[in-house]
Amino acid sequence: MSETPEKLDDAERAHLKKVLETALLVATEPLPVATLKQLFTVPSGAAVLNELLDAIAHDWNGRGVELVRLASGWRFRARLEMQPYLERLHPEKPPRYSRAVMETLAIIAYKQPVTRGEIEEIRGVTVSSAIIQALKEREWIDVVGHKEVPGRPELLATTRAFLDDLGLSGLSDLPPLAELGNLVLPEPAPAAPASEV
Amino acid sequence: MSETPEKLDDAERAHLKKVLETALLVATEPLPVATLKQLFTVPSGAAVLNELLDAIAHDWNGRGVELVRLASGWRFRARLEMQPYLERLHPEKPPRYSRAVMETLAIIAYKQPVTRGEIEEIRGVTVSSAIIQALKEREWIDVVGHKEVPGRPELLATTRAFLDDLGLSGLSDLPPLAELGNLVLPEPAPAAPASEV
Amino acid sequence: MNAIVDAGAIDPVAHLFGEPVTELPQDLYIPPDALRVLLESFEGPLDLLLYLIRRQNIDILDIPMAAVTAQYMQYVEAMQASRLELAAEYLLMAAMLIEIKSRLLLPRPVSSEEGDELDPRAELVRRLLEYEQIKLAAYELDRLPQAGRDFLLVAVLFEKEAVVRLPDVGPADLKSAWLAILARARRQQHHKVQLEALSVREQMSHILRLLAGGRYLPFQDLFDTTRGVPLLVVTFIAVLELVKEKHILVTQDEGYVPIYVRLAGAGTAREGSLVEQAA
Repeated sequence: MSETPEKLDDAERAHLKKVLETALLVATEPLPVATLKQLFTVPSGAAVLNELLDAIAHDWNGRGVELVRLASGWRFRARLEMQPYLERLHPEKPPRYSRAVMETLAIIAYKQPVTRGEIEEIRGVTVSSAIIQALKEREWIDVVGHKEVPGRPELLATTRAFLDDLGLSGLSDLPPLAELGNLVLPEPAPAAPASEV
Repeated sequence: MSETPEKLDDAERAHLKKVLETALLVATEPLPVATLKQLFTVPSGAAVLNELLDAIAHDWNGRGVELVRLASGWRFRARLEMQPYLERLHPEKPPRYSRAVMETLAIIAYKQPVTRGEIEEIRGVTVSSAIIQALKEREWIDVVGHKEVPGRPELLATTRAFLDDLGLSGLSDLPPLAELGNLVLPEPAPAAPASEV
Repeated sequence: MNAIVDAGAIDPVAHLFGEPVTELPQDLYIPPDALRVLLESFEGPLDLLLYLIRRQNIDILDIPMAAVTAQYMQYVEAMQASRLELAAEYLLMAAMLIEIKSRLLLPRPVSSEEGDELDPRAELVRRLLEYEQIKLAAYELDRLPQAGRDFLLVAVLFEKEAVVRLPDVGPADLKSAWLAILARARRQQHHKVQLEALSVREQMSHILRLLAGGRYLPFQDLFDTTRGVPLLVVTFIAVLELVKEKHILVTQDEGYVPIYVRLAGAGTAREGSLVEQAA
């Protein structure tokens, strides 16, 4: 509070901004103004520093990194729009659906419209609600009706988004089942009753 | 090598520079050009990228942070002159290695690959395990093989991290060894059985 | 020499490190108090020997063995009094110095085939020079700016967790999932997994979607006439299949009036859980 922004000449301003910017670029956590004050032996008021920080943030407009004021202080961070590029440098191993999810999805894809009971009958194990929920949230399956049997179970089918995400123009683009039939041998091990996502 | 810098228009250049700069600012280690290429789906030649990186480095002239080319790639770092300010935020003194550590490191750097026995021969004293361990933990040296002599001692060499941390782009950037002097025998016989460096 | 990290305190002796020792006073006398500090700062017998030679401004190629050995022994004795554990390597050097000196006193043997005389000091000189070279190199290395000590690295945040990655699935994954089901089904013979034309199933889902919400649709509205005869046939089969599975009702009040199609449950007790009409 000892100085006002007007007191700084251009060279002083430039110097303070340079030091502040550098400190924020090398910081591994947000820096509150109280900490940033310690950079300088000649004390600057919080108002002066905040004004300079706003100016630095403004300097970074249009660049891939932005200076933001968080609850715990100021920090530089990459803009969200840079994410697709940056992710290419660190390709994370994409998560995989469990076998239970994949089999459920395959049954819905090939046998639609199908009820949960029918899926269970084919898989030989119960299908957890979490699996159906996950596929619904992904918008890959939805309810296209109800089967007119006791309980009126949901009839599940795949969606257009499912086809789009898998790069298919229609269900007929799926690997044909008729050809698949001859490729398999009975599984040796009993099926695990796993039903988690 | 597929493109020449001239082919890029101003908007393309600005975009590529923005993405490159962002990737380097958020990187936690030096990024080689081969890695930076992966930022873009449209491939750019190494020559183009290097030219853009030089341009980015130039853009940062006069600021508190600089873009440098190290052994394992490009990276942003604070300029040396910023250190007095930054140290005020982190008053704890970073460790300074003892002469014993530095001499051991120098022997490994200049004579690599080298065994601990060979280091001891040059220094004339036993080299403590703690010194070797400290350098390994700093990831400045590692074991690159074993010498085929009794005991198969470890062959030690410096790492890329060592070069990076010292701001060097290669071993040839190390300060040159002082002239060893003319290893002639003191008085009459000229042919010394001395090993040369 | 056991310390990995220097305390950082700068005492005068530390200036030895890498700096020309010849700048020190020429006299040989070192006060005993200073000697203790001095010994702490030596990296070993080579270091001490090098110091003695440089300090006396002796040409390293012409070491007066008697004088140097005598001085060296003085230091070693002082060291033994205070830091015995350090002394072994120094004593070894002392032995070497005395050996060299004694060999110099003896008649010189002809040692190599060419008849060259080897000076016993040659190996010592080589080691001293090599050590001095490394000592200087270590000093130069230490003067290089070090990451973390002399400069800091830029570390801008990249909030990767902002976007949740969903698993990627391809047609091949569906295929292998289906193969797994099939393999199990073969083992459990009571399951009959039928192979049917997919396009019929697709149309069945499509028709159910069109009828979702309990709408009545004219029969002909189920058919997309723009996509060829095969699709019309498949759609018709799908309608028959849906009727057979009691999913839909197809009604016609009398002959030659429009046929209407609706969901089997529609119009009776419909819950609100039916999906809305989606495009």
